[in-house]
Parts: sequence; C-alpha cells; structure tokens
Amino acid sequence: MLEVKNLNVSYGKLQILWDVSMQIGNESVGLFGPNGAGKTTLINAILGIVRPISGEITLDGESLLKMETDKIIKHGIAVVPQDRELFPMMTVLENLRTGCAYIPRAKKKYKERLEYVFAMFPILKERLDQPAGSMSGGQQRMVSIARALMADPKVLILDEPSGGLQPSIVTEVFHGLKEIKKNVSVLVTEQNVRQALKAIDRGYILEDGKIAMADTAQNLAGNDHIRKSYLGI
Amino acid sequence: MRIKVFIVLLLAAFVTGLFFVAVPAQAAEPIKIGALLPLADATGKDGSRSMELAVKQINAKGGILGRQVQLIVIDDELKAEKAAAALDKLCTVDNVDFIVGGMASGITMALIPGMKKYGKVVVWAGAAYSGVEKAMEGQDWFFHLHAWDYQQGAYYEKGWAEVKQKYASFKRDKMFMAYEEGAFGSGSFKGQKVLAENGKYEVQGEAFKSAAMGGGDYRSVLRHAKEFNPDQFIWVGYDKDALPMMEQAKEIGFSPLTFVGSPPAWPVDFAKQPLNEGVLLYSYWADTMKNVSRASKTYSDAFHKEFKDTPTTYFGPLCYTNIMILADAIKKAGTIDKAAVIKALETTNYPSPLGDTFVFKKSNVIDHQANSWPKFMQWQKGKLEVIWPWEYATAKMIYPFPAWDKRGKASATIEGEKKAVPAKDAKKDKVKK
Amino acid sequence: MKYWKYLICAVLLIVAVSLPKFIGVYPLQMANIILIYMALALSWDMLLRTGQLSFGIAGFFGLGGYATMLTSTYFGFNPLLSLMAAAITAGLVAALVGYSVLRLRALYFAIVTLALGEIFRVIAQNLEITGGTEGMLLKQTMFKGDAASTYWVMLAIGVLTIIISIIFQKTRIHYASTSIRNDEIVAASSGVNIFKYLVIIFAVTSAIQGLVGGAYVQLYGFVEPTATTFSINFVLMPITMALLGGLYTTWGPVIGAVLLSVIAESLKLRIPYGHLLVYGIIMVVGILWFPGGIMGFIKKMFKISNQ
Amino acid sequence: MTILKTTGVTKQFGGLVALSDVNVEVNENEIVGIIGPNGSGKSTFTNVVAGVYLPTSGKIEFCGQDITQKTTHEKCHAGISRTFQLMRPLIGLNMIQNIMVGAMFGKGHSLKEARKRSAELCKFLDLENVERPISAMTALEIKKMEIARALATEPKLLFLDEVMAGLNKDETMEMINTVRKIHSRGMTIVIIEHVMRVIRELTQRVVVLEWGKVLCEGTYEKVSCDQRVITAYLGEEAEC
Amino acid sequence: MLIPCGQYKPARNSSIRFRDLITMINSILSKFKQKNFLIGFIIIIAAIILVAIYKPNVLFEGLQRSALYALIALPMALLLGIVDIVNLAHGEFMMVGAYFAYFMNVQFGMDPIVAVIPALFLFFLFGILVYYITFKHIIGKEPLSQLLLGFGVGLVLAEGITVIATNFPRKLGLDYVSSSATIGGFTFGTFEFVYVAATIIILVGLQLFLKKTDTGQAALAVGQNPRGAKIVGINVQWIYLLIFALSIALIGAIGPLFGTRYTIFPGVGDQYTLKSFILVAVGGMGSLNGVVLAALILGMAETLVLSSLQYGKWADIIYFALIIGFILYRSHQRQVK
Repeated sequence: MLEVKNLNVSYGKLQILWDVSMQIGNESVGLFGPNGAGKTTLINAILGIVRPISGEITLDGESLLKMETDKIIKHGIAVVPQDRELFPMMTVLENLRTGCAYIPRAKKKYKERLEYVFAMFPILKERLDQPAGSMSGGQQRMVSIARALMADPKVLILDEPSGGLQPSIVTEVFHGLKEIKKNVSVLVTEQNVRQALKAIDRGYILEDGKIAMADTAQNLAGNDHIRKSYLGI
Repeated sequence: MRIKVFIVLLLAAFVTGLFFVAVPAQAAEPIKIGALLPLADATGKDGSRSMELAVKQINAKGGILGRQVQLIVIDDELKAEKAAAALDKLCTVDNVDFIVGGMASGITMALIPGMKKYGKVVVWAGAAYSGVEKAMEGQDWFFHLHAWDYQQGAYYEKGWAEVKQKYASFKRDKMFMAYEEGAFGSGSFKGQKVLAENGKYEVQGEAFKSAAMGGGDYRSVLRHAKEFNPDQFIWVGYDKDALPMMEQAKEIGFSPLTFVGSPPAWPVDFAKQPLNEGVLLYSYWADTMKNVSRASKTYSDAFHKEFKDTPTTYFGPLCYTNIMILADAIKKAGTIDKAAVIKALETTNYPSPLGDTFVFKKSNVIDHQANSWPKFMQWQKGKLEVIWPWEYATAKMIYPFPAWDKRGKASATIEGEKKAVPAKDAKKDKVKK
Repeated sequence: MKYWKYLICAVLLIVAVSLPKFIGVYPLQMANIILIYMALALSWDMLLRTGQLSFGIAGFFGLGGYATMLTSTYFGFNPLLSLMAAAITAGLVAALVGYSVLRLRALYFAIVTLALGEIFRVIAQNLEITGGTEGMLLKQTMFKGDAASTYWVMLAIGVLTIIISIIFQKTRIHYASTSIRNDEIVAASSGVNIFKYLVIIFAVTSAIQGLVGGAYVQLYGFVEPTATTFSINFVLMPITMALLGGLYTTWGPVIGAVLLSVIAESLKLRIPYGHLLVYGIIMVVGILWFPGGIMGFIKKMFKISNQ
Repeated sequence: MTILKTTGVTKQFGGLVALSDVNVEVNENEIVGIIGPNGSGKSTFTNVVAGVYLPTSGKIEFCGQDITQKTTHEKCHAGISRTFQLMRPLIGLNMIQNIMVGAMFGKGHSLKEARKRSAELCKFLDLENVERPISAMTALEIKKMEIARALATEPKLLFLDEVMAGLNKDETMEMINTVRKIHSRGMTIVIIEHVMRVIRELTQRVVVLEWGKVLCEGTYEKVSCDQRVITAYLGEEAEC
Repeated sequence: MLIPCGQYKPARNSSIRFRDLITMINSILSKFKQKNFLIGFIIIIAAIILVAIYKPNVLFEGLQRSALYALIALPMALLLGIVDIVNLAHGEFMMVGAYFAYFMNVQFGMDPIVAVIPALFLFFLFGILVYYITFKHIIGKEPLSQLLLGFGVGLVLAEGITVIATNFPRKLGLDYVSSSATIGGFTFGTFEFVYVAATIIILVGLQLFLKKTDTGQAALAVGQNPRGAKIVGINVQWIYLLIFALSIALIGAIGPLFGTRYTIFPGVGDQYTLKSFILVAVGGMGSLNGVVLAALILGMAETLVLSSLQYGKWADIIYFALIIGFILYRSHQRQVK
C-alpha cells in the first residue's frame, strides 16, 4: 500500500502541494485536476525526484522519503511518465528489458513478464527490433507502459496515459488498465476523465495543490463539479 | 552595486599584482647577472644548474672585484610574451648588470626589442637562427656564443670532407635529410640545400611532424629515403624522435652507409638502447670528452659532485662557459662599466669545457661571435664517442653503419671494422656497383 | 548614483592611463600580457553569449598577427595602420567563413573553428611569402619598444574591447545574443535574424582577436607559425580565464585575466620548477569551488540578482 | 477579408505525416479556435505557419502574399506572431527585456522606443514590477509576458498556443479577459486550446484537427455537437 | 527487418554468449541490404584496393595509424559519446599509463604489453578516485566547466609527472617493437598491428558490453535519457562513475601500448586529446563504430597524402579540411531531414 501523508512540496518560494494525503491500496486510483494543479509534482515527490519540505510517503509501511529514485523504483513502484521518457536509439526489446533489468525481483521473471506484456500489447511483438524513437506517439506510449509493467511493480503510476493517443488505442489502454489493476495498485492521472472514471475504483481531485475531493468513481462520475471543470459542459 | 564590487576586486588584484612585482631593489652590493632559460626543458635545467655551479665556484674564490656574484634565473616558459616580461623584470626590478642565457631562437626574437631598449651587455648562449643575427646587426653589446645555422652547416661539410680524406671508403654523394617541420628543421634543410649545391652532391629532403608536435610516425619519410637510396641519412629533429626514428628505419629495412641524427639532446637511457650502435650525431659536447679535454673534465667532475648527475645536453657546459666568459671579462675590465666590459669581452680567450677556446670574432653580420664547433659523435657500445675533429676524437668511426638486421653480431662487426682495413676496399667495390 | 558609476570608471581610466608614470617597465609588460589575454577572453565570451563556443581564438589571433607582419613588411604600413589591417583581415575572413560555419552548433562549431585555426597555421607555415616555418621578423617594433607607448596601445585595445563588450551588453545586440543563447526558436519567432547577428558578432569578436594578434606581433616583433603565433595557449588560457572569472559578463573575463596572469607570474617567480602544478591545482579547486566563476560567486555572495 | 489562407499544407517528419492537406482560412479581426486531441497536429500547424518548420507541400498566403518559404523571423516581420505551448521565457533577460526583444527585432524599434512600448504593453496586460527576473515571476505572469512579447512585434495575426495550460480557474478567467482585451484592439487571433470553456467563451469559429487533418469547422455550438468531434475529443462513448 | 510474430527472442542471461555474436554479425550483415550503405562500402573497398595497388605501404601504415587514432579515441567515445562527459585530460591519462609501463619495465623488468593488465586495474581505481574528487561535482552543471576541469586535471597530471620524473623524453627499446615482415619484397612493420588488434578487441568488447549487458544498456540509457534511466531504477550516479572509471582504465591501459612505440614525455598526451575529441565529433556522438570509421578515413587520407613526397607538408590541411567538410555535410544532412 502506498500512502502519502500531509505532503508539502515547494519549488523555491513557490509552494506547489499543500498538505496532500492519499492512499492507494489494492485498487486503481485516479488523480484528476487541471494542468498546474500539482499532479506531476505529486508523482515526482513519490518518485523522489522532488524532495518534499514536510510529510511522509510510505510503501507497505517503509518510508520512501530518504531514498534515491532508483531505490524507490527497486522497491516496487513503476512509472509511465507523461513524456514517455523512452530511450530513442534503443530498440523496443531493449527498452522493455531496461524495465526489469535493474530490479532484481523482476529480472528473474523476464520471460514471464515479456509474455504478459505482449499479451496486453500484441503490436509490440511485431516491432521488437525497431528503434523506439522511430515509432509513432501512440506506440511509444505503449512501449512506455509495457516497460513499466516489465518491472512487476507493486504500484504502477501512469501520468496521463492517454495523451496523444488515438481513441481506439485509448480504449485499449483503459481496457488494459482494468486487466492490470487485478494484481497491481494503480495510480493514474488523466485529463480524459470520462474514460478514466470507467477504469478506476476511486478518484482524487487535485486543485491548486490541495485535495479538493475524494470519492468513488461512481460518485465522481455523477458529480456536477467535475462535468463543469473538465468537460466544459 | 556590481560595479563597486568589481572595482574593489580589480583594485585589490592590481595592487597585489604591483606589490609582488615591485620587489624593492636591494643595495647594489653584489654584481647581478640575469639569466633567461626555459626551466622546464632539459636544456634549461642543465643550463641553469651549470650557471649556478659557475657562480658558486666564483663566489667561493671571493667573487669578482671583491664583490659577490648574484645570479637571477627566470623561466622564459618558452613563451615569447613571458620571456619579454622576464627580461623587463631583470632589467628594471632586479636591476641586473648583465644578461646571459637564452635557448630558443623564437624566444630570442621576442627579446630583441627589449635588449635593444636596455642596451645592457648580453652574452647569449642560445639562438642559432640567422634571422636573429640580422636583427642584431651593429649592436656592440651583443656577444653570441652559439654557432649560427649557416656556420654549423659549413662546418659539417668541412668535417665530412676531412672524414672522406681519412677513410677512403667513405662515401657521401647522395644524402637525404629528414627534418622536423618547424623552424629548426626546415631552416637546417634550407642551409643544407645551398651547401649541397656548392659541394656538388645530391640532396633530397622531406619534413616530418616531430613527436614533440604530436607526430611520431616517420615511416613515409623513411620510405622515401629508402627509395632515394642515399649514402648518408640525416634527421634533424628532437630527442623525442630519436628512438622511434631508428626503430621505424629498422622496421622497413633502411640502413644507409651513415645514419646521422642531430637532436639537441637524447632521451633518458638512450645509451642503453641496443639500436644506438653506430648512430652518428652532431653535437657540441659529450661526457666522454673528459678523456680528451681538461676543461671538460674539470667541469664534468664539478657538476657531478654538485648535483650527483651528468648533464644530458651541451647547454650545461655552454651555460657554464657563458658565466665564466662574462666573469673573466669583468675581472679583466676591473669595473662593471659597459664600455670597459665590452672591451674586455672582446679580448676573451677562454678554453671551455666544450673543448674549443672561445675568442670573439666577426661573423657574417655581428661583431662579437665566439663559438664552440660541433663535433661528430657516434654511439659505440653504449657510449657517446667523439670521432671528429681529430684532436678531440675519443674513438674511431664505425663505418659503414651496421645494418639493422645484422645487429645480432653487432660487436663482431665493430671489431672487424676496427681491425680490418682491407675490408674497406671490398666495401668500396660493392658501393661502386 | 548613476554618475558615481561613470566617475569611478573615469578615475580608473585615468589611473590606468597614467600608470606608466608610477610603475616600472616590468609591471607594464605584465599589464600588456594581462591586456592581451583579457581582450582574447572577453572577445571569446562575447561570442559565447550567443551560445556559440569557439575554439578558433588562436586561429584569428595568428591571422591578425600575420596580417600585421605582411602589411608592414611588404607595404610598409605604419604600426597602427597594420593593426587596423589585422583587425579588418580577421573580421573579413570570419565573416566569410561564418557564412557556412555559423550554421553549426555546439561541439561541431567548436571543432570546426579549431580546424580553421589549424588550416590558417598550415597555410602560414607552407607559404613562401609568410616566411614558412621560420616565420618573419619585424624590422622595427611599435614605438621602438617604448614601454609606455606600447602599453597605451595595448590599453587602448583593452579598453576598446571592454567598451565593445559593454556596447554589446547595453544595446540590442545583448537582447539578440541572449535570446539566441536561451532559445533560438523563441528568438526567431520574435523576429531576431539569428544568422545575421551571429555573423556580425563572430566577425567583430574575430576582428578583436586579430587586432590583439597584430598587437602581439608589434610588441614582440616576429611571427612563427608552430610554437608561438598559433599556439594552443591562446585558446586555452583565455577560455580558462573567462570561465574562472564568470561567463556572460564584461567584468568576469577581465577579473579572470588579471587574477590568473598575476597568479601565474608570481608562482613562476616563487616556485621556478613545477609552478604549473600549483597552477593546475588552483584551476581545479577554482572550478570546484566557484562553478559559476568569480562573478557568479560575487553575485551570490552579495545576493545581487541578474539585474 | 481573409488574412491567412493555407492551401493543402502538408508536413511530414520522416515517415510520420503530422499534417496532411490542411486548408484553413482566417479572416481579419476574428478569433479562430483550433482544437483537437493531443498530437492531432495543432502545434505542428502553428509551427508551420509561424515558420519553425517549412511545409513539405502546400501554400501559405498571408495578407495576399505567399509566405510559404519564408524563414521564421521573416514571417514574424510579415506580421505573424505566436506564443508557445510550454512556457519559453528567455531566462537571461528580465520581464520587460523579454518583451523588448519582440519590440526591437519584430518591429525594428530602437532600444528606447522598444522600452517605452514594452512598458505600455505591460500596463495594458496588468504586468507590474517589470524589472523582475524570470525566476521571481508566477506562471500567469510568464504567460502574459510571452503574450506581450508576441504583441510587441505588432503582428497582424497572433497565434496563442495553449495559453491556458497550467493555469488555475481564476487565472484562466483572467487570461480569457486578457485575450478579449487584445481582440478588442482589433487583433486577429488564432487560439489553440483544449480547455473547451475557453474555446466556447472566446471563439467565433472553431477548426477541429484530428490526425493532421481538418475534421470539421464551424461555430463552437455546431462543432461541439458533431458526433465525430465528440468521438475524437472526448473518447468513444461520449454523449453531448 | 521485422522478426515474425511469435519469434521474439527468448529471455537472455546477462552473460555474453556465442549466439549473441552471431546475431550481432547478422545485424551488421543486414546493413548491407541497405542501398546507401552498400554503395558506400563498395566505394571504400574500391578505394582501399586502389591504394593498395598504388602504394602498399599506405594500406598497412594507414591501417596502423588509423588503428592508433581509433584506439585512443574509443575510451573518449565511450565517455563523451555515450554518457556525455567531456574529459580534456584524456591524453594525460594515457601519458601516465605509458609512464607506469615505463617504470614497471625499468624497475621490475615487466614487459609493457604485460603491464596493460595491472594498468587496467590501477587506472580503474585511479579513475574512481579522480571522479570522486573532481568530475562528480560538476556533472549536470554548466557544461563548459567540464572543459576547464579537464584542462586543469590534465595540467596537474602532466606537471605532476614532470615533478616526479622530469620532462626528459623516455623510450623503452624493445626488440619486438621494430619487428617486420616481408611479403613479395615489400617490407612492413608488424608491431603496430597490436593497435589494430587492440582496437578490434576494445570495439567489440565495448559493443558487447553496451549491447549485451544490463550495465552497458544502463550506460546507453543514461546517455540517451538520464531522466528515463532514473525511473527504470538505474543508479545514474553509479553509471557515471563506472563509465568514467572504465574510460580511464581503458585509456590508462592503452598508455603502455602507446609508450612501447612512441617516445613519452609529460606533454605527449595533448595532441591525442584533441585528435580524439575531433574523431568523436566527426564519427558521431554515441556511435563507437562511427568513431572507428572516422579514424579509418582520416588516418588513411593522412597517410596517403604523407606518402607523396611533395605534398606531405599539406597533410594537416587535408586532415582538417576533411573534418570541416564532414561536419558541414552532416549538418546539411540533418537540416534536409
């Protein structure tokens, strides 16, 4: 279980996150909010890329605060960042391998994970030797998700997974998400709220660096506030 | 605000700068001699140590004119602007009475304006490039102790002519000169071409990039030399080129009748190299000369006693000579007055550790030229032996140069050559074919 | 407050101009060396302000030196005229090669400028007219080597460089180069003709380097291609000084040049053998302690913001 | 009167077709919105029109002139100005200096004149404390500064590329007002946005891009009810 | 080249296997199917054959010279091309390595070729030390300060050696250095083929390391995208340290090979730093093969020009003009794209 408690984060004088608390158990959790609300900052804080000024982040009771990013990843958090962050000159297979090569637990299950990932994204199987940089945005996104899954994570963080994807693929991704959440905790930030709400169990709304609302997916879907802010309707 | 900080800093820097340079002049008790040498270079190291040795010896005998001699050596860093600044420091801050030293021609060129400005008596050990001489035309205070490039060339010709006279089988109708592409090498080749025209022998040359400048691959030059098939092969380069040049000549199987090198110095432990056997070179001095010259022995022993070391370049004895000539002249003049010292210097007659006796004469351009003459030397059994001029010869010449691939029996070849005079005739026939 | 600034500058200038009255020839000679390196460091920094890293300092320095030598030898130009010739030659050549070379960026530009310098050197070394490898001697150095006069010429060049640098910092060129350095696309979208400004700045800074090269020849009286005139020293030392002093400022390279020259000379006099070791250690320690250069350190210390 | 007209503009990156056969017209003094999902080619379109990329084929006419092959700064001089999706302040310069870059190089004003005009622009856009460095500015201020920098070139046509991104609700409102204010000065504006509210509030006409093609165009009301748009933009199972 | 569905490669151990070599050769061979590559390859081969007929020595000596350039440039290509660290003290480390071998020989009679092995280990440790003291603190900061730092470290190394061992040139005289062979009346030196062999060993070794080991892949990943590397669990600092130390170990171990053939002195490394720097830029950042190819072309061209009697002195110009032309051409290619 990933737990964030009373987290405060600032860049210099500018405070981005105010007293944010959230929990992710064996479920999939959505994190919504307009651009600049602090979603990415929260993710960066969990990953140890930004150091919070106060608060606590724990994974299964173990504090992640003092750890370097690579240690945190080794502890079982995997991330699909917003700008994919692939290794453009390396092939798809090599990219996938980097996903598990540095996590001893996952490395042993390399073959197994590969089968799992290919089952989810069959198209990747055909592109194994293509350099990742030469693929289209949607395919790159898939590689990025697949790479994160290779790590056999306890918690998977997806930062805007549908960005730049064609609707059919978005549907596929969220369909996959339902598959994934069966054995992994998922934290997903998304602008495509409507789609996301169908794939998640619970959601948090982040506004101006504060948790504005936390509820189940069903309740959120029926909430007028969300319709207005995100769908403009 | 920024400007304030800057000004404070700038002033601080300037003031510190001025303070350290403006070391207060001391009372003019000792006679001050300022020396400019490249201390990081082998020549500068030998030179500065020898100068210190000379001054120490002079002071031990009570100095000159009852005054102690103070030597101030400044590193010229082989940089023109630093050398010029060093000269200014010697002349204005240290207020030296005389200037000595010098090594590279290029650096000397940068010093000429300053030397002319101060007009102090300069007894200069270095600079062979005749361009320097032209710039010094008519300067009566300039005393030069190194042979000019054209003098060296002419002298070599004389030497080879004498060698040819003595050794009937000696042959030098075709020569190939491999020269480093800098001023030192290409200047030498230019001179050599003129000499060859006068001497009516064939010469070909090619430049190579010295290892000192990032080169070190001489094979294409050596191949051209091999194709040309010269009687004599000369390379003009630096100590860094010495051994690789020979190894690569061996590699392609190039062994001319005489293999000559003319670097200012040789690498450390060159004497221990098996390949050196029979290699000829031009130099002014070798430690073995202590066997034939008393002055050389005195110097060599004193140096060894003082530093537990042997000078590796002729700049050691040359710089020793430099100080001694000046000291003698001051003694003779009885004063440090410029005109008197110049007069006294003109009467110099100093038997130097280089073997030669230094007497100032007119050269092509300048009035005060005294120099030692280059000697032909040869590596024999790990020792540098003088083979010409005859009066300094410490050994006989091995001729022809023992081919690389027959080095296994190297010693046999040498002994055979020494004894077997008839063998020369056989070689002569062979060459004629 | 504003006038105070000008007053200080004026006083400094007067002090600098009247320096020969107070100090000896040797400090003046040192001042000349400082001014030479300062002008090179500053001109290098001026180009760097556009984000273009040049390793071609020695090339244009040497080009200017040869221009001075050739014009005074073959056409009998007087020293000042020959200095002008040096600046113009270097500037013109830079403008010409700039047309193809300035499309390159970063490391590629650096390497190509370095290669250009080497090409100038090889040409100078292999031509008859430039005296080949032996180089050439000037018949008579500037003002017959009079320390005060040569110092004034060097001071004029130094001050000119500082003034050009200040002009570059105060006019639209500052805006052009900063925007090019920060973000070329934004610059172009705001209407900056990037290529034009790069060519202008490259030509001007190269002209300064050529001018300094010319002055060097007039001071020391000779050109020699391999060891002196195109020496890699004239690339490494100015860059070192500018980096240690602080980039993108006028005073950073100035402070760097003064400080490093003074340190180098005083070390040499105190530690004749191995002074460069200490010098190297100072450089390493300097860069580790002041990664933003001395100016960066000062700004930090006094909490002076960018403006 | 048509101020900008693109005919068959196509842009390829290697094998990837980012824009294909895009025909868009912008009339004087209107606000046109360009919407579409991420990666649909909105920014590429801006980059092609404003000159960061040259189109692979097609023609761009601006005020009756063919500007297809002109470089970025020439297009700026012709009167097309733009802001950027991600904030791209010139960090070496302070607030007003950033704006002055536009005034000086876009319009060719002297330094003094540029400063004067930039100060006016700052006032117009409610930017205060104009000598602040970038590090001391908020996101909204930087965005406004970037708009001011674009305006300082005195363009005939202004591209606003996702100016609302990263702003909160109040800031978005303020920005909408700012855009209105600019428009009221007689500026033609093309606004690229994915916050639908902004499009609804500001634009008279909307062009929807998907996969580098124009999907449809018309008023917001018309477009927002188009089934294809809803599918493209909100995902498959959306209802209007 | 698509691998048919279902035939993706099965799990691999991180150890290198013979099969990997075959796949690598296969992937090289597959390049020949590309038209441009094939044409270029044929032109190069044809040029080499022509040269070999015209002047056989150019072929051998050019190959050896190119190999030396490539050999010295490879560790820099690893450091600069793969993980983006500029080390201007590159040549100085080689110089120190050469001195190490020299003194091992003089003191203990160790053959310099044998000294490569202890040098590899010692310089790895030395690299770690240097990294912790200096480079660690400026990675990710102002990139220009790397230049100055490298310059400073180089000066300290060169002057340190000067203080310890003076700056007199030194050279070991080993018999095998000047060994030669004769084929059909043409005599050529054989020792420098050590450089060819070493280049091939290092190139293949590095390629295998980068392609086939997880650590190598991590290095590539760090070079291509340090942020991305972090989020897959790579310890980026450790990779920087490792690659730095590896680069120093390699260049330190090349020192003895260099020193057997060339005279060594404290300033000997300067020129090679510059040459390597240029080769890495010309060969393309991140591409070890490109660096070797660039070394081959430049070394061959240089040797060819040197081998002509009259024009030998212009060899430098050819070298630098080629560099400029090549870089301009590449930038033009980039712009066309």
